Amino acid sequence: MAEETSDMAGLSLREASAKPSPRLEWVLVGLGIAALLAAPFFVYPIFLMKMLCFALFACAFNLLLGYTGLLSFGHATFFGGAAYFTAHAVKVWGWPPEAGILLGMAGAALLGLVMGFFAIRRQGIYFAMITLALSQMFFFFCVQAPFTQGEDGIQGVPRGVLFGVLDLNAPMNIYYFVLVVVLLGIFAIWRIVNSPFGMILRSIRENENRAISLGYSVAGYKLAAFVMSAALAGLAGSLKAIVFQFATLTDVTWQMSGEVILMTLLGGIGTMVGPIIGASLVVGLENTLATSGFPVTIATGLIFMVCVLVFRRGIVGEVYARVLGRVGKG
Amino acid sequence: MTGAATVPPDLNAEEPRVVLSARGLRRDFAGFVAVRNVDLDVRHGNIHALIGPNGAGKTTVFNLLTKFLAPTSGRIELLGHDITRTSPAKVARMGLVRSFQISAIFPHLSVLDNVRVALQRPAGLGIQFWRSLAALDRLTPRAMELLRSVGLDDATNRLAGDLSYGRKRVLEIATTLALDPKVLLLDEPMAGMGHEDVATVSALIRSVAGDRAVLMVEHNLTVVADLCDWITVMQRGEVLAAGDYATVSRDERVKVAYMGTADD
Amino acid sequence: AEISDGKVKIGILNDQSGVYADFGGKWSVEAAKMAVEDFGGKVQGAPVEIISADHQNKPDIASNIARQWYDTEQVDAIMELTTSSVALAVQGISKEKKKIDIVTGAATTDLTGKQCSPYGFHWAYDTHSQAVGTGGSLVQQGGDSWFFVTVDYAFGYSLKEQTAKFVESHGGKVLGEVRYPLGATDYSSFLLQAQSSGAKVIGLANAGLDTSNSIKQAAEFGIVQGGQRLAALLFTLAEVHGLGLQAAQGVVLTEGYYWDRDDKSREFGQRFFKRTNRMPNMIQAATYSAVTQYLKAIDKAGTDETEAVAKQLHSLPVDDAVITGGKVQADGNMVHDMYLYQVKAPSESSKDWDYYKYLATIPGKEAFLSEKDSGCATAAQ
Amino acid sequence: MTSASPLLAVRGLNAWYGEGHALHGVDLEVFAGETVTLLGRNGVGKTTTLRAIMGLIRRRTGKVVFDGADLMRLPLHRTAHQGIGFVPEERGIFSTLTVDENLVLPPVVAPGGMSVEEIFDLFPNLKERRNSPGTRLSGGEQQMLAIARMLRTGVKMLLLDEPTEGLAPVIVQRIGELLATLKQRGMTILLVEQNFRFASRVADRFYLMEHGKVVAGFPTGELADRMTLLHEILGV
Amino acid sequence: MTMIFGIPVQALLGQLLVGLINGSFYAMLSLGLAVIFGLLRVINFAHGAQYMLGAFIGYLLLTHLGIGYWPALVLAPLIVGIFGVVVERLALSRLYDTDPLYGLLFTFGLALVLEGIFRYCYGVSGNPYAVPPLLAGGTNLGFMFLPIYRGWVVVASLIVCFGTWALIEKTRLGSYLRAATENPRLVQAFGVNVPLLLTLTYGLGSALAGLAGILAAPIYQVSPLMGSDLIIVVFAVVVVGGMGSILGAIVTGYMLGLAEGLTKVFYPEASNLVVFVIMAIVLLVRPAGLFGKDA
Ligand SMILES: Nc1ncnc2c1ncn2[C@@H]1O[C@H](COP(=O)(O)OP(=O)(O)OP(=O)(O)O)[C@@H](O)[C@H]1O
Ligand SMILES: Nc1ncnc2c1ncn2[C@@H]1O[C@H](COP(=O)(O)OP(=O)(O)OP(=O)(O)O)[C@@H](O)[C@H]1O
Ligand SMILES: CC(C)C[C@H](N)C(=O)O
Ligand SMILES: [Mg+2]
Ligand SMILES: [Mg+2]
Repeated sequence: MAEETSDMAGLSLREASAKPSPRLEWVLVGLGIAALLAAPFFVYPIFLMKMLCFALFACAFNLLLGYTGLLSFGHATFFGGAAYFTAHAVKVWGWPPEAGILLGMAGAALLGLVMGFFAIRRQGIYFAMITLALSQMFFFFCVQAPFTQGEDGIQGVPRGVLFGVLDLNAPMNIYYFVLVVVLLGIFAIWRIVNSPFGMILRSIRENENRAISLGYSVAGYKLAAFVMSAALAGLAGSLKAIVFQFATLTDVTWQMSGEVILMTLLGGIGTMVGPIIGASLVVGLENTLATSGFPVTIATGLIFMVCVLVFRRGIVGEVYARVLGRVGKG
Repeated sequence: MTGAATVPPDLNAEEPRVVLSARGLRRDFAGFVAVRNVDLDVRHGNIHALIGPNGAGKTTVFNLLTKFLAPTSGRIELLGHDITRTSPAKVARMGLVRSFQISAIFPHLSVLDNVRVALQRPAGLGIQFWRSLAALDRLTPRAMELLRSVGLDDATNRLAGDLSYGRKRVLEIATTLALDPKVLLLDEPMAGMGHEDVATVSALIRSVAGDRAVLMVEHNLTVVADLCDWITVMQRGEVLAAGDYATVSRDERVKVAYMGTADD
Repeated sequence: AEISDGKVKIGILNDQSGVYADFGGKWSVEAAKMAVEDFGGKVQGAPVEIISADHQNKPDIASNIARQWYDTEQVDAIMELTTSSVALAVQGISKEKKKIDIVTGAATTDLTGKQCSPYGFHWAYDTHSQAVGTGGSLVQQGGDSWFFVTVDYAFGYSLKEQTAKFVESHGGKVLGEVRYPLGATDYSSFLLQAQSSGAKVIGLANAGLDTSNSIKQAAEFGIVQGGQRLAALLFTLAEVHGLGLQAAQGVVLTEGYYWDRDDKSREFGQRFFKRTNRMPNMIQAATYSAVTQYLKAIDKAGTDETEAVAKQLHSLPVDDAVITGGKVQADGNMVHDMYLYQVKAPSESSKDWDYYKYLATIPGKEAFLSEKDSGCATAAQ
Repeated sequence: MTSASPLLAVRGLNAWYGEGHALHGVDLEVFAGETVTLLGRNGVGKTTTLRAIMGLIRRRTGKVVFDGADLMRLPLHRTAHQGIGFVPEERGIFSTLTVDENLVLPPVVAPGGMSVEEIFDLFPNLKERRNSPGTRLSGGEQQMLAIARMLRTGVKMLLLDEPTEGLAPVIVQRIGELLATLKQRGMTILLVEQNFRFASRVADRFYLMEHGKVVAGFPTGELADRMTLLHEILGV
Repeated sequence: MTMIFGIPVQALLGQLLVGLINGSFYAMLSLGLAVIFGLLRVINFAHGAQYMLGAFIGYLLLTHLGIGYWPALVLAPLIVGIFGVVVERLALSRLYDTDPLYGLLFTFGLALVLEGIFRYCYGVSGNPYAVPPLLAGGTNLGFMFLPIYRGWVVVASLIVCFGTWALIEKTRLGSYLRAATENPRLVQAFGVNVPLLLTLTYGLGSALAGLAGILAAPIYQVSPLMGSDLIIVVFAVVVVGGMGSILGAIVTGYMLGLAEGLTKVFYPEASNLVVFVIMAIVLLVRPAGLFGKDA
């Protein structure tokens, strides 16, 4: 039953072994936040907000893949599901945006609980396939359920007034609102990863049987991580519904699940900034390619192949390894 | 609780109390009976050896006791509680901790973190996802102490996976001890160790056995003779003999089945 | 006369690589460019430019692009907008930004109904026109008992329900329905159920590859030879071409344009064919018409200011190389005649792209919902 | 093959695990028909030496010549065909194969190997369980199977990594006898062993390793004289 | 007429037969996946694309070179197999030392590229491929009209599936394959050319997908999208059967085809969910899958 870890296995899906020093990291984070604060004056805000939503989505996904070692191929369920819940609550029930977003998160957590319940029974590739299959079920549910408006999607969702005071229809208001929520979300992920709980997650990924024999209820931990990741992915989806004012089937397709993997892989699995960078690149690329006439799927596919073959650590992981690798090892 | 012991254990000062017991343990694998009718009593403060030829069922008994395998029939009690149907993690939390025959460590964590992970749960730091890692710093002194006691303090910051086989085993024992278990199950703790390490680990086991029970599978008879208070010999899934080393080693059946005719 | 920033810019936003890429795709972009050239490349002295983007069937990408086009690239109008989720999202944005959009590629009647916009227009077809066209007219042709094979989501239901309504109001009967989930690849089971119902017409309430596959498999199981008729509720020339006459023969469908209908349409079709090596379907042709009409409206208004152009679009009759006698309603729907066709057998086809046999004309007034019935709040005022 | 040139000659062998430099220039030679034991504390690189000789470690430099062939240049799957067999420390029994299938898995590389029947005579335990999945055997049984399956292939030389680890004394004894039999048949053996007593019974010569290098080599006859050194290095 | 739950028995038989036909495709595809997964530990996400490729090669051979169905039945799998060999040599072989998930991700990318290219060049509405004259038409079985071609698909898939199964479970080559599955380096150290084995296995698995594709061409539209819809269902089939179990993949393929066929009669809306529902139930009861070994 104890699966021996082959000592011939090379780099696996795990967090980057080389990391910058904490001080440097804080400086980088500070610079990043400053850039984001100033960004809407230079870059198109809608685009920035989309990027931020996907960045949070990718970070939430990375919480599971990078730090728990579970590759979910069904995260679109939480992202898109939460978008539907929020859109429905805000548009049909007339809820204020903050309540709608919380509902979306809660719904995503619940979906995560159900999907996780089945998926954590298996590991590795099996886990990926089960999540894929279950998310496909959810997709079919969304296609058929009346409240999602099927192919049309829930359109014209009002952005509303946050806490009754902040009018989200003003571009700068919504931008800074999204920025704050996304940063909070990413901070939460960072906290979880670098917490005693995160340490146990890591050890489970390393050697499940040993973790059990140390008295940890492995299934419980995995499920908890799964639900947290789902809830945060849901937060990203809810935000997106408010930003774009609609929720549609696109966000629950398996292609969306694939896209978030691409973002994480491209940026660097198991790094904090990687998924953010990956998300920005993918979102930017999709926008650029849309008007270039070059088929987007081909480009996406090629990036996948190149990433996997040439720089598996992702952009950030690769930078860490190149620039800081020798320092980090010592 | 369940009345197997007639006297409340702690009142009986003469015989150390039984902390782990098995009755009529049996396990079938697709028609093959790997363990049958095994009774076992492990006592507080004792080092108990389980020996026997290869394939006798020792590891299987370990797996049954720690609930990694479900017994086909029989009953297991830990500290007076029936654990026949309890989950392995629960059993571990109740104080029954094992090592594995194939070394079990967290290869990509540092040696220090390997031990700290084991210390986390008893210290109540298992689920704090909102606290910083610095919360674990208070575990470091204890972890260092454990590493020092097994001679791994020179490697605290190395990745555990980079240690040699023998030192991985030593690390594994250190993490096991970190849980301060009531009952410690060691599956061939000395396998693959150099002589020096064997001596260190023997001393270590002896020193920790004082206030807990140890059940170990071991082929190194010098170690067994030296360390163990009680020995159960298994053969073909059954208990062949039991007693202290002197008794068991004189047993003809044991000689034929296990010890062989060579020296020792 | 003033043209904002001295230029008229039209964005063609549609699916160029996804499941509906053949429906309009890059050929719609070609059609738009043709319209501009035919118009002389200039309106009110200002050059006209066509830009295009592939929304990949993702509403968020579409709305991102739409906003960017409107806000930073001085785009004056967006057209085509394949698939309903995208069309609705972009129409919402256009309404907010007070810009014109003309949808040719989406089917939902909501565009000119519940979610209509004073600046939003729907050209070509909608689920209603398809339902009336195929449902109503076929009953008159003797197909009075129906069985539906419906794709199980809103688009499928509305196609089926509207068609069933017309079948029944024309005196036909609906014998049954089987709803299959989106993404099915094998239809034989559903077709067998349809076959054993004994209905004279099997209505395919689906679109795209689903329809192609159902038709192909119906041929395999000898359903058309067995005397039943297949009515594809949303099917165009592009897909007939893809399927081939062998499999598609006998299918009945409704389109708003067919190249070989009259001299005018033949002339346009052949010019389009020279550019693209294929004949246009109703979506591509309608995109030509939409661009042409938009330019006419600017010309008439003397400005590209939205309110003025919208006003002209609402009042100008539509008469161009593609559409004859079209009229735009207050809800933004462009009402024009639709045609019922039957796909020819290979033996009947005498030349390339000779695919359809004419069955009937559905007058625009019947084909499309009137502005009173459409449910468009602004139109009702 | 004259006894003057060794069957296996290793010169300046270096090996790395990732960044970790595990072997720092190992030199050793084994002559045909000899049994040579590699001694050393845990982690000095004994296992690594055997794996580097076989080519199981990707990053290695130096010279390994076996029976006139340069093993450094051969792809892994060609090494065995030179007549060298490897029994790994972790045994490598296949769980999806039955005992029988495990036994006949390694291709025969030269004539002169034992037959399956002979092998079963030697290990009756295995015969009893020949249809069970390989890893359902106990640790000791698996060790026997791991050795047994190399005996069929007709290799000239065996690399054995701690064959007695985890084995009961009777079995250890049996394996000692087996090695003696093999030696009589002319098998060349390079053995890694922690069990010094066992090693001293079967070996003709010893090499002593420390820190990824061979630091001493001597025949069994000199064992008594070398006790102090061994004490120092092994703590025996 | 005898009825079962309000459905005439005859109609039911017809539906079961149709289910079995679809099961044939599931079986062939999940078999290929299982073979590849078994040895390479790669979830071949490109399997659907390779299936599509098989069909397209058939179509292109016919339209460009005038090569008909029967030669294509050999050529298409062969070409897809060679394509697989190239992919394995150039890319997958570099990934064996890494986490198996990278194989999944690589093939996912490959699937996107393949699909994208064909979409770009041939559009999405698909291309026709006619049933070969020899198998055209149908026979009336009394309870249904069975196109002869579909009967042929069932027969062909049975032959292919059980042939492959025998190859892997009953031959020496098979035992190499299984052993290499567990510890490729060691098997290689025994003197087996494992890299070659891996290459050929991926080629074989791909060829199986290609074969399924050319068999499917006369039934479905030859379209760039034909594979991506199917592949996820096939994944579920493989999970139900138990990954790595060859026999499991085959039997489950046919079984789920039948189950789906029945659902299409009684509750068609759920027919695409039934496989996933069964998967969920199986996971609850037997996490390792119906034929999987205890994990
Ligand atoms: N897979 C690996 N990755 C990194 N380092 C390794 C690996 N395996 C072994 N090492 C290191 O290489 C060195 C030599 O290890 P090796 O296993 O060869 O020692 P050994 O002499 O066989 O020890 P033992 O008696 O414990 O088996 C050790 O320092 C060990 O930490
Ligand atoms: N999961 C299993 N399925 C089938 N048989 C098994 C299984 N596990 C163990 N066995 C069989 O049960 C018997 C006892 O095995 P076990 O591993 O308990 O022996 P052991 O006493 O620990 O031997 P060793 O000292 O060699 O490790 C062996 O014959 C083994 O083949
Ligand atoms: C054929 C498609 C372009 C129709 C699309 N599904 C819609 O709802 O508009
Ligand atoms: Mg054991
Ligand atoms: Mg070793």
